[in-house]
Amino acid sequence: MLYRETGQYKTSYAADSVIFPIRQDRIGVMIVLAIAFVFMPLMMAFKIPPFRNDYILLAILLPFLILSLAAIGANILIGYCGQISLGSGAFMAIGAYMAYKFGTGISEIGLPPLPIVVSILLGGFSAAFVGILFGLPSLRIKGLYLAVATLAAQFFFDWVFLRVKWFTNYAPSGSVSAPELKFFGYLVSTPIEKYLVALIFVTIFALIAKNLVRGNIGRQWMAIRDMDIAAELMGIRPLVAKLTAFAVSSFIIGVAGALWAFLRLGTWEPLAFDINRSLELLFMVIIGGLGSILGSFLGAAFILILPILLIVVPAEIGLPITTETVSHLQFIIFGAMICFLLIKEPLGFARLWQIGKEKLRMWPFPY
Amino acid sequence: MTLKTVGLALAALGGAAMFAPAMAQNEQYVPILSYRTGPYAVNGAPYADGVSDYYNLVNLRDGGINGVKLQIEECETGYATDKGVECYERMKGKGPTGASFFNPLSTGITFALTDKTLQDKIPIITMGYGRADSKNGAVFAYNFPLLGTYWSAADIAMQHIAKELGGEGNLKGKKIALVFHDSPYGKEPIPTLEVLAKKNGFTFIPIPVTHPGVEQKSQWLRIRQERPDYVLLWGWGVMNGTSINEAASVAYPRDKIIGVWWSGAEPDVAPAGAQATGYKALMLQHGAGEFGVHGAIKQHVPNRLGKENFGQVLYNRGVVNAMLGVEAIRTAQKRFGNKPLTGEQIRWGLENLDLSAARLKELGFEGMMRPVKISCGDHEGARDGRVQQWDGKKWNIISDWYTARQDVTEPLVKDISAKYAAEKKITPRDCSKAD
Amino acid sequence: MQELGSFLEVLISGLLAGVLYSLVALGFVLIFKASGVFNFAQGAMVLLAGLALVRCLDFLVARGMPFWAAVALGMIFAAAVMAICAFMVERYVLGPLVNQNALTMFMATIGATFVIEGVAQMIFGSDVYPLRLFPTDAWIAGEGVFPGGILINKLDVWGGVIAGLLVVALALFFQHTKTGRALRAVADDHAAAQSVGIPIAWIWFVVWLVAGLVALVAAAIWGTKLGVQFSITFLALKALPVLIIGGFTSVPGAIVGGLIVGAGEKLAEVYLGPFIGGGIEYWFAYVLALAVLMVRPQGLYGEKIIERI
Amino acid sequence: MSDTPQTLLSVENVTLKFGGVTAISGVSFDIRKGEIRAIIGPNGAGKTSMLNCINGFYHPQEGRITYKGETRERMRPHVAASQGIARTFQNVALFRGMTTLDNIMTGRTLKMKANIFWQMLRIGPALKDEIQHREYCEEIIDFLEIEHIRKVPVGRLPYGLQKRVELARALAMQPDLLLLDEPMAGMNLEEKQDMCRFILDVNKTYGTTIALIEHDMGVVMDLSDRVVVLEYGRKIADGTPDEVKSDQKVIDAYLGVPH
Repeated sequence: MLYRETGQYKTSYAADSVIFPIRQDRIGVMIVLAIAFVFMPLMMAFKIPPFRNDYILLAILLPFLILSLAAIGANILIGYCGQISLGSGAFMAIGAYMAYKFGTGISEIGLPPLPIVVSILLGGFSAAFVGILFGLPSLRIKGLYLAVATLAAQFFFDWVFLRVKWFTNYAPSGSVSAPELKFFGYLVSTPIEKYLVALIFVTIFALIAKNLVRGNIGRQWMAIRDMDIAAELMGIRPLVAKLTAFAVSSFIIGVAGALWAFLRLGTWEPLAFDINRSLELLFMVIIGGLGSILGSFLGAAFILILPILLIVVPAEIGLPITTETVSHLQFIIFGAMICFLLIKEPLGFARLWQIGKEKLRMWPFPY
Repeated sequence: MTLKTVGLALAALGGAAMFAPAMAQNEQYVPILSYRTGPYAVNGAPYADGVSDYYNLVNLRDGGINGVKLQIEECETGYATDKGVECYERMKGKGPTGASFFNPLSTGITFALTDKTLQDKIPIITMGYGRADSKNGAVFAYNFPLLGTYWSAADIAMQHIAKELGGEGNLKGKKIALVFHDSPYGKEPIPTLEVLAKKNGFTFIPIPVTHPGVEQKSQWLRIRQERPDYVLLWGWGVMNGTSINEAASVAYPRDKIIGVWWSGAEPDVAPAGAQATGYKALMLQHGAGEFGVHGAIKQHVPNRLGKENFGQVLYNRGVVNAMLGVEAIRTAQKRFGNKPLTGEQIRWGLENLDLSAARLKELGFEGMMRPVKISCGDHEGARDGRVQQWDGKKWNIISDWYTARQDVTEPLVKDISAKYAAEKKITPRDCSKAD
Repeated sequence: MQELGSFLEVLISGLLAGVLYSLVALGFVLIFKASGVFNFAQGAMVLLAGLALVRCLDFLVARGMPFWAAVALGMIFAAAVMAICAFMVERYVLGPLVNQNALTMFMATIGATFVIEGVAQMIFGSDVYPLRLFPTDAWIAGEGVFPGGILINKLDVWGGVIAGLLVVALALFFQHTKTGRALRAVADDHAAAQSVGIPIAWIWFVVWLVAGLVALVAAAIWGTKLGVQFSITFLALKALPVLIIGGFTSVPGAIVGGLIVGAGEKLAEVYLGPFIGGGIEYWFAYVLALAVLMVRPQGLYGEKIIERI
Repeated sequence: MSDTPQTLLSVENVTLKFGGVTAISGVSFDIRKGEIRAIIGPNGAGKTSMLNCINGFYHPQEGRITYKGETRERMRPHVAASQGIARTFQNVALFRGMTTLDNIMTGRTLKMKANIFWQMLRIGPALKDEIQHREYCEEIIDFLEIEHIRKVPVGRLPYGLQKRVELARALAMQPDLLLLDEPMAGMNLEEKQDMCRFILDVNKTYGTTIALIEHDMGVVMDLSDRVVVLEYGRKIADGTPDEVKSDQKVIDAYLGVPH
């Protein structure tokens, strides 16, 4: 009864085309944002359970936010534009390493260390640029062939960041550390601050992504995804639509990569962005729901938290099995859960959410 | 899928988050980062068995360290950096006083944890791996690359080659190739080898192998063409066995290959079978075999994990690693009292760890290792190594002890740790005043 | 002469190494051809087959059975394991997903990969198990012509011969058996095949079984090369460029793709690698594949898609 | 139709081959501004291929197509769209993952000018675009009586409605020339009557020139001003419905010999 849109009349198309046309949704989002921005930091600050220590913050919430952002990026390309990519990890790496280069200054061209926000955004733009380059083949190559072809980007950049010393400022081991995290003169060091920085980035980019996908460009992407020939006959230029998708997607993934490196890892090597990361992002997008911004969050949460639960729960309960068996069981259960979810709901969590909402709208009457 | 299922899943999730087990108050929490799955499980499992068995020995035989029991927990990293960081975050605050220390057993995880441990004040012990410049305790207060860094390893290997050639002078004009795992781990020895190449006048050829190293034909064909006098092998996991196999197929003499101590265990030579005969590897002090401590484990740990791998190289390394940690806690207890200690206190214990030959004998490590003494300026503690050779059945020690020459590695340590300090805005401690 | 000799050596080793990739790629092709499923689990299947083979073999040899008899029994045991695997995959993963889009199926096979890897290691252990079915030393050919001769690895030659036999066997199977023909019909059109009474579930089981047997052959060779261990699953990633060069649906394409990738990556590593830092073969194979796709978007032997509306 | 008929599009001697198969050979006809022109013929006569040539999806090997007085070289479909050619498809080619409204809005793509940065923030020109074009689309929605399915994903709609949405999407482009490929295939009588009404209304209200392929002869004869008949890729007749109806070749080939 609470979730009803009856009686909410729209008097203009502007009002009808806002992100959340239903009042209850708007209130819900406000509450979520309030919790994320105000209550959670307060609870953390006062160490109220479950925030006894910064584990949940650093090992769950922070990676969740950053990977959600990356998943949004991947979803734009895969879910909205229908171009399957297995190279997302490479674009995270480009974002991370270029942000590092801009953040520590490029002496060859006399560029001083840039402010951190600028560096992160430039990391994103670098990724977008490379994304456009690697998007060009998508005009000819389609479907799974394209997916495998994007692995070229993955393996090429794995190698570039290992081999080209310029990217790592000539560190002998090839491992690099984030520059000092000064945001507008404010030094970010505690977990809460890192969390808030990530949260701000994610909120802004999620909003931007949502605006894009429900606007003209988003419709072009989806048109190309659903039926590229018909789309072209409607006047949509596949070149422009696909390349903007590659650019926007890579940009967001690149920013997420920079955040991952700076906020989460601190010190990293190319292995942090290897093929497993790309597959993980693909999982998040598909399990969460192709073509859904909300789904990106749900997918990220699931893929991130499930393995952790699989480790934590048996340990906490104290199951009398060897660690080796536990590790193998984690593999098995994780894989089985993925298969189970795909079979039960191939459209992902976003679809479940939608069904749930529709049911709620009817509630308590079944029809 | 029904909504009910989702609801249940969410409930389970919430339940798990609330779940907080009761913790004993007089226990010292010791986390173990291990990998028993994935491509490096072959090497990770025996090591983790060794660590775990030794901790259990301390609990079962001695009732802990001076009455403080060890609370042991293992976390699977799969050799993946982000999983390792997650384990670290989860475990660092556990137990009455937080985690004692971490042994990441992965150079990648070590790099990722280095900044964090400084903030959280928890030491990381990287025995025989990790970042070589962290030997400098003045900058890296919480890193302990015990018993030898890769720079030391490279120098020891070159000393052995010089000896086989009949003196350092004979290195002149020789070709030395380095076949390495293309990662921060494999790249670590390069600066030292470059310095030595300049100093001794040999040609140094680095040849990278892409992770995971299942295909090395082109690398070894290159070696067949270059015909280096010696090949140094810096591999891990499947890469080692493949290298030896490929060496055999290009007929490169196995006894001219010297592996680092992570390329010198039983799983590394097993896939190559008889073809590995003659292959040499450095020893991180200890080798394979059973010593006093093994008897104690057999006697006091009924459910020991080490079975087929009991007494193997990596198992023994786990035992040594665990012992150093335990002794560091014991050392710290002398100053801070026989109670659970914080990471910061144990850091003091590590920095003041002094294991004499007599003490090692008492602990059952006689014959396995030499005395270790750690100080603020020297977090490595010892830089001794020997060379062993595989005879097709077992490893035989074929050399006397070498000690890495500080004059070779120290300038590099100074230089690169200073760079790190500048980058991270760390003011190095004054080691003459460190307590 | 020395130059030419080493060039030939690299080329020949590369071609032969490529054929070993083809062995893994063949499994992909079979499954894609018959069911349109891009089977990421092929690498895990090689691991499972290898572990089953080597563990059974070791078990029997340890109990005094003659080596070759143990090998034969081990092969049979491993084949049975692959049959169970094929059955389970069809029954519990792909069967319920029939008619879903290709991406969902692909993801499901990644899920299956985790399960197979976990189960295989839990049952058979996660250590490294040496396997010695083929000689691994080398011939030195043409020593009179080239200084130092040309080195040819015997294992690679065995691999080449077996891959050749396998392709012939598969061709015969597809052309001359009832199941093989039914399989081709299913590949052409699922619905139509179903309507003329070809049982899809059975066909899928057969094709996964055949892919499992191909995985077993790959495991025998690669296991000899690397020792049977988890890392063998990484072969899947080396087989992918082979696959796209050849085309997802072509058995001969897998072989040709293997030859191109093998020769290309080895020559690049040896002749180009030293100038740009080495370790390039991994991505070079993919870039090569990308280049081929730019010219032929369905691979060299893939079926050309005519766009219509 | 004005008194001095003005040619909007002319097809001259067009030949299209796929490998060895000739789909269209030497066909010429023209479409006049404002008329409803039907293209009929048995299955496989090359009707759809003809439409595909007209909007640039296929490129004929021989012959010329002149549109608005301009003879084109190889042209990409999106250029045809930008010149005002819209179309619907034989098998519905809607964007299945999108709602009715979004499908129709894609028809306005070419008319939306706000750049990506405005779109990111959805303010200024981007928001103006959205609202202005939404208004236009709503007009079409009213016109075609599909208000109730505005926010339903088109994949869930029945076939008849999908065809109507497709027409709406084409209309949203404000085309000068509208190509309809079997707009009434698979519809029942009532739906067909609706669709006929819509087509005539479009032609009258917006003055849109329409070329349509249709099998239902009754519909063709009622709707169209002129008819061109194809058989095996050749033109066999061209003229008003009455002329064509009485043409012996057409009767033999297509309508069948009367009993």
